[in-house]
Amino acid sequence: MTQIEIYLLAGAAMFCIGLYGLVVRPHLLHKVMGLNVMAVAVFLVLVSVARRVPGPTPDALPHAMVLTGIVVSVAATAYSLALIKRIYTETGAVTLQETDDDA
Amino acid sequence: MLDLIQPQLPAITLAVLLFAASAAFLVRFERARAIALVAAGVQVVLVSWITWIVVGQDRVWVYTIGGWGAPLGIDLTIDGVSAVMMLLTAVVGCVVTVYSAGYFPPKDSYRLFWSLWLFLWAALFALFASNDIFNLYVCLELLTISAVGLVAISGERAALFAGMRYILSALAGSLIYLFGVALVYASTGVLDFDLLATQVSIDPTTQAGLALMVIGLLLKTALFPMHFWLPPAHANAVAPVSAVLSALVVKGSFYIIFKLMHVFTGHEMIPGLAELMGILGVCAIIWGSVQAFTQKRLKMMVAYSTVAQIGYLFLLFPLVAAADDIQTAVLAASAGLFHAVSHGLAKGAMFLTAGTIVKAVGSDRLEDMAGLSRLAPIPAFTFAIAGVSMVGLPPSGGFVSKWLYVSSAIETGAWWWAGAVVVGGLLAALYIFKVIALFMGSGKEPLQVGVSNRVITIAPLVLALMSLVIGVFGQPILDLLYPAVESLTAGMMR
Amino acid sequence: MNSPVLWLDILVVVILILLSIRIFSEASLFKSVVLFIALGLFVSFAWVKLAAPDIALTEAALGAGVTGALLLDTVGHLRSRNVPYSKHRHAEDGTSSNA
Amino acid sequence: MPNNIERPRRAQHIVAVGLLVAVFVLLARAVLYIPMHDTGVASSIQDNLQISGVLNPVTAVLLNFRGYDTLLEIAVLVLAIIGVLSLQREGMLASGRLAPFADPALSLLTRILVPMMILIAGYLLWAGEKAPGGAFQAGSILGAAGVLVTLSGHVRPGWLSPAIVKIIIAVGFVVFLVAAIIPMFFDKNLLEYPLHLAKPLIILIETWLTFSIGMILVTMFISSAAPITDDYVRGDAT
Repeated sequence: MTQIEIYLLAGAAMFCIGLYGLVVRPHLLHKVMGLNVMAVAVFLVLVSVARRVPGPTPDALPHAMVLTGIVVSVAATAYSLALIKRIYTETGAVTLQETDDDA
Repeated sequence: MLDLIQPQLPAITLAVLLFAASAAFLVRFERARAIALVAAGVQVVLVSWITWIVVGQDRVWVYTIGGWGAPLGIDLTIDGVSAVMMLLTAVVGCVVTVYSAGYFPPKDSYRLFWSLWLFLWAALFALFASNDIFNLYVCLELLTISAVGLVAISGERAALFAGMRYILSALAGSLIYLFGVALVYASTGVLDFDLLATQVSIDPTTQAGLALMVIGLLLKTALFPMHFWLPPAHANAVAPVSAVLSALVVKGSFYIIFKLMHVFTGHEMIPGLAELMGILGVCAIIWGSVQAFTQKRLKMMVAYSTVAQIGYLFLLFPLVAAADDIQTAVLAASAGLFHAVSHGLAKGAMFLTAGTIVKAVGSDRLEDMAGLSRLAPIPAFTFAIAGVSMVGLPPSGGFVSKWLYVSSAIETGAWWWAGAVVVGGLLAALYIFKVIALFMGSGKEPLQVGVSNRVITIAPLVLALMSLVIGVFGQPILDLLYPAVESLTAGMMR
Repeated sequence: MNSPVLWLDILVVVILILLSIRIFSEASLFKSVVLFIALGLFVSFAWVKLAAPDIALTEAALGAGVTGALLLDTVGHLRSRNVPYSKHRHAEDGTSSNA
Repeated sequence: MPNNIERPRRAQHIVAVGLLVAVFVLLARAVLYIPMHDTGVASSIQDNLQISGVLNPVTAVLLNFRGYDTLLEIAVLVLAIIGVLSLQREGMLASGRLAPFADPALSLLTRILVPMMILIAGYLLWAGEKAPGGAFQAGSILGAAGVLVTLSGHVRPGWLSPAIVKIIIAVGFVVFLVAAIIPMFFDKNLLEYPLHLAKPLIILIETWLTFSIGMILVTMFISSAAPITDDYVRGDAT
């Protein structure tokens, strides 16, 4: 197994773990962290792919994609957390299970 | 002067929206509203110009940003189909902007609506123009955050929860899509659609990449059974936002799926994918219609109707895959794309007029709206016209797309898809006529209707009439678009 | 194959996976967030191993730093009794996180 | 600790884990089939680095070759902060609930740290052209300095008027957008910097972006949703 394959597999595993946090854990904060772990997993795959280039300098395009992705995911996380805080302030809820009143 | 502007049109159109969005962020409500109205007018002019060039001269407009060109840089590519989607966005967007100007009280609490809405518009334009799968990821995120921001802007309890559900699903969809992009880049080394078309080979990495991209997008476009986030988000948002989400935003991710299936010859890359999407589409039609029929709130009903109508879009894929010749395939693809446009107009009208009705009646409950047609005839009439297109009665746009679907299903011998279209139409008739009958009837207690202003009464009617007009002029529109659809469909055939 | 460098990679990856599992199996929200920040720092190590120092810097600053701080702030918010700001000021310990 | 979160029922939990393991197997198969030879555009980036205006290939991709992605990415960041602001009640901009700690140690630390942080931010910005670093790293350090200054009570949360805060938030994006359309006046495409202008334009964009990113981060911290008026004393929130 090569170095690249190790990180690729780690990316695949962490994507599923993040998905677990998003889908199974009810607390909104866990869900947001799940999304962030999924994002890190995808970034691992991208950076591993960049490392295939022989020589000391990896492919810069996946690196740029990851840097863009990090900023986008920080922005999305910041908004999600603001929404969580607002929901808590308005209703005291920290999960989505307390919402069944819109029928 | 025009010669100087014309080559730069795509960039100018996008820049106008982005500048307007930034400016609207910095100023007070009235100014922001004025900026949005001006930007909306300018958009209609610029996008009509683009459409005229692309469709009229039958060319694919490739705009190389930064002058690099793919694979190093990013290209914008506007063909007939994306031009039509842009024009739909501009028309619905313009009406929504005018409607919003009359809908929101001039209070600063809704000041940021204008900026978020202009960013959303910019995201849609960028999405329809983009020809690069990673750039599309950024466009999708721009679209998601502006859409969720708009859902939550009212600050009401249900809207906040709906926004939360929406952002979690949409971000998950984006990340699944991005994983797919990573795999596709790993196996092909390119991100540009046109280069991908020449580079793809069938191997496990590319297959998984395409599958992930499609799954992520299906989640974002809310195809059954991944529609769970849509009804609360679309129903609990303020009316102009509901209209934009249902009429335009879900079409964005559908459009990307359409392009992906073309570029990757999707049904060969993943056998059964086209049929699976068709079956899910049928499930969406039935489930969405049944749910719409049982709803007690008007906007919830309209939102479930969107779930059903999204299903029709996905009948396109199995029908194109099953087509023996290019004419039949184009027929099926035109059906889907025509449906995207006619549903965009009709659903936009329906949600806007629902907002007008809710505002007039002071309640979203259907039982409170009995007898509406006497006291607020225009909104009730608008709802009926939009409903006609939703059901698919002639001469509406909905009729044309269903007619095309049925014809192509019969041509290909896959008549059961035609059955799904007909059943869907009947189900739609049930829930639409239930509401219309309610409007025509009389309620337990006399209805109190607060008179609302003329803008929010007339604007939805304009959209509803457009959904009829495109039905009347269906054939010329289809003839005009034939070459563009043909070149996009060729890749999806067996 | 079994060079020490590769063992280091395996170690990093195992820590990353165990940390991510712990984040979601942890009962205490605060501990989850701390583990998440730790994950961000260890990922930076992985970036360095993969010859991506620019990403390591950004990840440490934004991924672990900003996201982590925002998460901690949210945990603090969700734990606070949500008294209005005016009353908050009079309490000795308004926003500090109490682990 | 919030204890109203029920652990998911055991059977459902096992099904979910089983499904995720299946997903993992599929993903693992997909990543292990990735060809191990270089398929990307690395060589093309190296070839064009000379005319990109910067020496660091990643910066060249971010700000020149694929500057359009970055432009939209900044739009996402600005949009997120607009979203955060839209979630607040009226007049909360830059006067959030953040209660300053009147802690002398923190105050002293701030006096020492903040000037250093500003220096580091300046260095990162300057170094970004040829080494790792750039507007985002510099901006996040500037943002951290801003949060520290506010937390330690050296600066009242509302000392900058909301209008100025908003202008600083937007200025990076607007400067980028203006720089992007400048080439269009010289018969070039969007973001098609002329060779001699590429470097100064990129430095101009990065500098303004640094301030905007710093301000965006500070605003994200100090503008939390305002607590509502009545006391919410919840059993699960202690």
